[in-house]
Amino acid sequence: METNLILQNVLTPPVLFFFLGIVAVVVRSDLEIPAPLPKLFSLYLLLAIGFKGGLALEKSGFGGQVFPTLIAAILMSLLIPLVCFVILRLKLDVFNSAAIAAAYGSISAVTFITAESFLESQNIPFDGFMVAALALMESPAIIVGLLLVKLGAPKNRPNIQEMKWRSILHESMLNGSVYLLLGSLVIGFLTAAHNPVGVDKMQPFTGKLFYGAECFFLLDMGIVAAQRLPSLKKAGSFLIIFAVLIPLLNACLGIFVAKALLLGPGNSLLFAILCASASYLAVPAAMRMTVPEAKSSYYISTTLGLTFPFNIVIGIPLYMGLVNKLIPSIG
Amino acid sequence: METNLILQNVLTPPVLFFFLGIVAVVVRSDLEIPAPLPKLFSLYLLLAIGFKGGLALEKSGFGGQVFPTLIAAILMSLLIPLVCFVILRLKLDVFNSAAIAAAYGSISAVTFITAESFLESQNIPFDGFMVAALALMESPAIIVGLLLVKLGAPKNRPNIQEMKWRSILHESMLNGSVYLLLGSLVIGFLTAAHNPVGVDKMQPFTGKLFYGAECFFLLDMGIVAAQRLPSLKKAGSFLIIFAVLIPLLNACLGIFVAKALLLGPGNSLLFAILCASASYLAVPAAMRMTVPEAKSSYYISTTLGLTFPFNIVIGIPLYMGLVNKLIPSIG
Amino acid sequence: METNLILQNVLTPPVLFFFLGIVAVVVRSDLEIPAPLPKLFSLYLLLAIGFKGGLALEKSGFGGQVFPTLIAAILMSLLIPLVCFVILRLKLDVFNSAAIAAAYGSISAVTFITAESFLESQNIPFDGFMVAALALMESPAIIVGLLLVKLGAPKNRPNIQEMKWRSILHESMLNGSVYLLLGSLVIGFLTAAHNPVGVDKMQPFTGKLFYGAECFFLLDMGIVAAQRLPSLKKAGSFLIIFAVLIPLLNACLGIFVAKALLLGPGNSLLFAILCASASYLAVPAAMRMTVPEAKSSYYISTTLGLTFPFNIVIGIPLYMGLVNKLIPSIG
Amino acid sequence: MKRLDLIFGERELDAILTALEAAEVPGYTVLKHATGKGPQTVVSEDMEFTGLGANAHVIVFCELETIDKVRENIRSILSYYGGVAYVSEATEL
Amino acid sequence: MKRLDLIFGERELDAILTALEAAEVPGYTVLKHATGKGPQTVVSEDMEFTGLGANAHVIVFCELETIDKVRENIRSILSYYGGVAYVSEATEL
Amino acid sequence: MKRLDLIFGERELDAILTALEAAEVPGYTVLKHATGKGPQTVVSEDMEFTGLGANAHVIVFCELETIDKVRENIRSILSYYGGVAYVSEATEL
Ligand SMILES: Nc1ncnc2c1ncn2[C@@H]1O[C@H](COP(=O)(O)O)[C@@H](O)[C@H]1O
Ligand SMILES: Nc1ncnc2c1ncn2[C@@H]1O[C@H](COP(=O)(O)O)[C@@H](O)[C@H]1O
Ligand SMILES: Nc1ncnc2c1ncn2[C@@H]1O[C@H](COP(=O)(O)O)[C@@H](O)[C@H]1O
Ligand code: NA
Ligand code: NA
Ligand code: NA
Repeated sequence: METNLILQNVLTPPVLFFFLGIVAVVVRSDLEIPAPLPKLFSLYLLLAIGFKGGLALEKSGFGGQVFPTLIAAILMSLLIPLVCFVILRLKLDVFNSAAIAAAYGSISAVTFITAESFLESQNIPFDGFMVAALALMESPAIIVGLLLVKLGAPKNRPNIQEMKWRSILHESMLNGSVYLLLGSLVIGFLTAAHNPVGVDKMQPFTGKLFYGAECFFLLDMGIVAAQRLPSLKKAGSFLIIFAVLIPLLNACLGIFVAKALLLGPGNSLLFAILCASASYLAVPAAMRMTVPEAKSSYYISTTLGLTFPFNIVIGIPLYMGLVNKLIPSIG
Repeated sequence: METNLILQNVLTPPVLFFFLGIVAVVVRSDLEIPAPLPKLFSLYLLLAIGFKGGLALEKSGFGGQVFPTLIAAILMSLLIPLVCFVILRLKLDVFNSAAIAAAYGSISAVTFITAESFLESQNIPFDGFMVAALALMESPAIIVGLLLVKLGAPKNRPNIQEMKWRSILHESMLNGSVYLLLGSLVIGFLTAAHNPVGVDKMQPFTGKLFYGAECFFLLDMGIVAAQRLPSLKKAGSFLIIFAVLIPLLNACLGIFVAKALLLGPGNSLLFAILCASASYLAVPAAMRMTVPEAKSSYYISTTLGLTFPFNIVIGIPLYMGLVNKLIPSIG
Repeated sequence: METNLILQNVLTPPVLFFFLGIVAVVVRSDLEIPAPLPKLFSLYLLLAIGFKGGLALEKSGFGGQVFPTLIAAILMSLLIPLVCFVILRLKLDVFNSAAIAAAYGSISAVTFITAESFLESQNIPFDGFMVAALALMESPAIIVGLLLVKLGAPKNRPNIQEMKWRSILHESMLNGSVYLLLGSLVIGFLTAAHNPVGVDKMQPFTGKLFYGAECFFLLDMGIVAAQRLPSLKKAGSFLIIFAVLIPLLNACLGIFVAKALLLGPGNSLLFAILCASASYLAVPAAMRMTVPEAKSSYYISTTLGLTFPFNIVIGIPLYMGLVNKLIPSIG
Repeated sequence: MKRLDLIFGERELDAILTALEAAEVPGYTVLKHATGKGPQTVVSEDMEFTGLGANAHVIVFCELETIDKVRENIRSILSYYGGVAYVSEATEL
Repeated sequence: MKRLDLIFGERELDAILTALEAAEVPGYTVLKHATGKGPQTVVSEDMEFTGLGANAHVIVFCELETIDKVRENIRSILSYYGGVAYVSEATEL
Repeated sequence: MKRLDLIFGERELDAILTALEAAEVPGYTVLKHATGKGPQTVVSEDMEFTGLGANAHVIVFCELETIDKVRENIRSILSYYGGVAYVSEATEL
């Protein structure tokens, strides 16, 4: 049955365009989406995700499962980097372990929306407030990662970048993509509450256009992910295995928690995906500034070159299969 | 009541995204919209404004209030720079005074569309032909500004850029953004007259998408405006006061004229906004070429850093309040 | 009657925006659409054309006229460069003749979609499978061109770029724009077959938005085409005449073949346009790499500076007139 | 051979290139979208969008004589509009 | 006059420019979106989108004394974050 | 130390970088989207969109020996496809 789900997932436009990007690199086509066009799409997607999430959150309110789910999400994004750090320390130094752990504790918005598209194509309902969980899970893992460095790093780190609380909070909360997502969420919420006309008028931009823009962006992500593969080889087999097994582990953790929260199948998949996915937007930017000792090729190649494609192609339907087994559909 | 209007204005998506951009700079988030993406949005907005204006103009024809309004618009864009010049000469030299005066005589298309969005969210009707007024008000102020330089400048200006009529007309009429707006207006007009199918097929692009693109662009405008603020301080308190009081004065002038023209409340607000807003697209480009003696930081910081945010956030509802007091609603 | 069609064609938004771009250059407006924005639109158009073509192909299947038409398309793209080569050799060397011949054997996707828009505005039906013909006609001409160089070039070509079959096939089939068009076609086909929800969700992006994006892109094409004109003069009168007469000749060939294939008027026009148009995206990239001896200004100026505008403005309605005379409407 | 580096506002690009071509330089390279700060102005990225334009960086490899021919013309443009020009040594590879 | 060429990650741009301004350079020019390879890192175009940022190339024409003032500060930033800095001769046009 | 400036069509970038890496340069920087004019061709901005590609400007700081190793290979590429290469003096900051 999972194979069937995998096939159904692979035959949706977003995943097909993702493949088209990967194949372009493999067959050495000169197809490229020049900078800053990918930035345009990532800004657009963050703005649209946030806005739509804000609308949904205003509708749902903070009652019912909403509040517990958000708390659980934050706890997961504190717990996961700790687990990852312990595993990574088996082979890597403090800096690299902390940076990679932070990436896996944080989330990937594109993986999340691909999971949403998958649920829609399967006619499985889910709630818009899960976007709030997404937004809340971006930062805590960065803070945990930086704390791990602060505690574990050798005493003689050059003091040029003495890590102050201020700069840690700044890098984790005010990173461009975190800020845009959160800001759009708040705007969506306020608009839904005070300006229903505005909601309708945003709909063609943030709603209708979304799916196509997602496909376009995944085409680029396919290219970028495939370009990362060579440097993955250099990273060594430990990280390669890590990048495939850890999302599985984290997804299972996520599904377990989702079950405890009594989430429906749709929300459970999204929760699992938040746990399983790793950040390649917000976290690298923060780590580059605060932990330059960590090799950027490590945390970029694992998250973007392996975990991201794995989740998009196999992970989503696989976790759905798991959810279907463990969580009874309400309908 | 104006406070109420201000609040209603602030809680619309365009203004909220504008704030999001300002706050990004204030809290030092690294959110940025890299070049040339802002250019994409400004080109799109000009094209869409022009096209929609052309459609509306074809429907309304040039009868009724249309022709007098357009004439009044041109006269205002000749008068306002003269008024501004006299005030500015109190403190500044001829070059800077003329350049700033030209900017305030000309208009800001983004302020205009934000006012339109405000009217829509208030369910106040307005006419599409006002876009023609917008288009016609861009150039005359530039010509006035350049004439003021020609007349007032010391005789020993280096002759490398001896200002010829040809180049004055060229810079004022064929500036990229003026040209695109006017051209799209003509195309909209011709399409409405000869190709109704084309009108429908353009609608998703120029119509539906507009509001969202406006929000995205205002996010960037917020960032840019806030980045201008520091250099405003250098410009001195005279220019800061000028940049807030002059739009008020010009708006009052505009409302006065609108009343004389018997325009309805919606059109009156738009007329006021055309008078009150200042150009940061067409005019700087023209001044840079023809009056390099003027400090670009002066005319950019006042128009973009202060007058623009003031109009967007406070000006629009404030002028609406004035209009409501002075001009009886027809409905 | 053709004059009437020409006028009707000229008064559609895409052609009007194309003119706006041309005029911008002529009057020396500083309107420009900075890189990489044109690339964004060309990527979008290729993706959307391919996707829509794939949907249509899945609906039509490969029966009826589809298969013969596709075979005929490929044959035409093998034949046309041979004809062109013979003519060009009268005045030019092997390298330049082969490169230009390849460009004219291949196709211009933007000319094709402008023809589609023209048919829609005339309410003349056509089939989506013609996009497959478009996709199949891009590569063969490149191969013919490179073969002509291989056979006709002097023996002492520097071996730095000894042309191997692999690289010829690579340049002709895996060129970015060919690859994206073909890939999107396949994705459209697969989506239509397996994921009808995906088809609907793509519609706002690939369908609704298309016409407006086409207009925006044609605005840029107008600018680029007009900028090419000066270097056309340098290319000499032989190439100027060639660039206008050859599309006419090829269109006639195409209509003749379309008649033999019993295509309806709409499909016949598209077939004619595929024959008449010349490539300025895929072919120059391939020629630059494999035949650097050919002057790029020759094959860019003729295709982009003359043949493209000619087809867009006059060619499409002219060929339609011919089609109307030669091919009886079914309806 | 000499290497000439010119940095100035993009809007003066046409004037500068015309001056270079008049002096018959063998070639030149243009890098746009440069930002920067000079004695007169600060050019930031948002200038591009306001229509003021960012800076252009033009590199010319040529003989000293060509530089002599171009000097006066370029200087007068740069002194009016702002911008800098520097010459250094270079040898062909 | 000297010409100073600095190449480093875009994220350090603010720190570098602050150091330059502290040394009162007469001006500088910034070219962003540079990619490259050094002893420590490979910077490709997709870095820009991941938020890591590409490289910046900063050019400064100034006197030797200014370079001396700026040297230590710049060196410590570059040795920590990576990047290169080279000085060459230049004469005003 | 030497500074090597290479300017050529973007489409040859891979070939040039391969040549540089074969000569084991310590690093290099690439600035794309350059336009320009040379003895053979004019490269304008619209070239990027036609697929011809604009120019790339590659800067390499390295020792003279490395330059000697790279010379022949680079020259043959540039003489076939067009482009220029110049060497000048540079000192590490
Ligand atoms: N000393 C300098 N070193 C490098 N670039 C400079 C220098 N002075 C000025 N520039 C560049 O030249 C541009 C114009 O400067 P200005 O002459 O102040 O208008 C600035 O924006 C900088 O990009
Ligand atoms: N020898 C070199 N020549 C030119 N650019 C270099 C050189 N070494 C490093 N770079 C540039 O400096 C950046 C930072 O290098 P790194 O010190 O390895 O982090 C690289 O990405 C290159 O763009
Ligand atoms: N003398 C020169 N100075 C600076 N750049 C040059 C020079 N000659 C050629 N170039 C650059 O090298 C590119 C290729 O030139 P070409 O050899 O004519 O194909 C041109 O587009 C210019 O960007
Ligand atoms: Na995670
Ligand atoms: Na005004
Ligand atoms: Na053809």
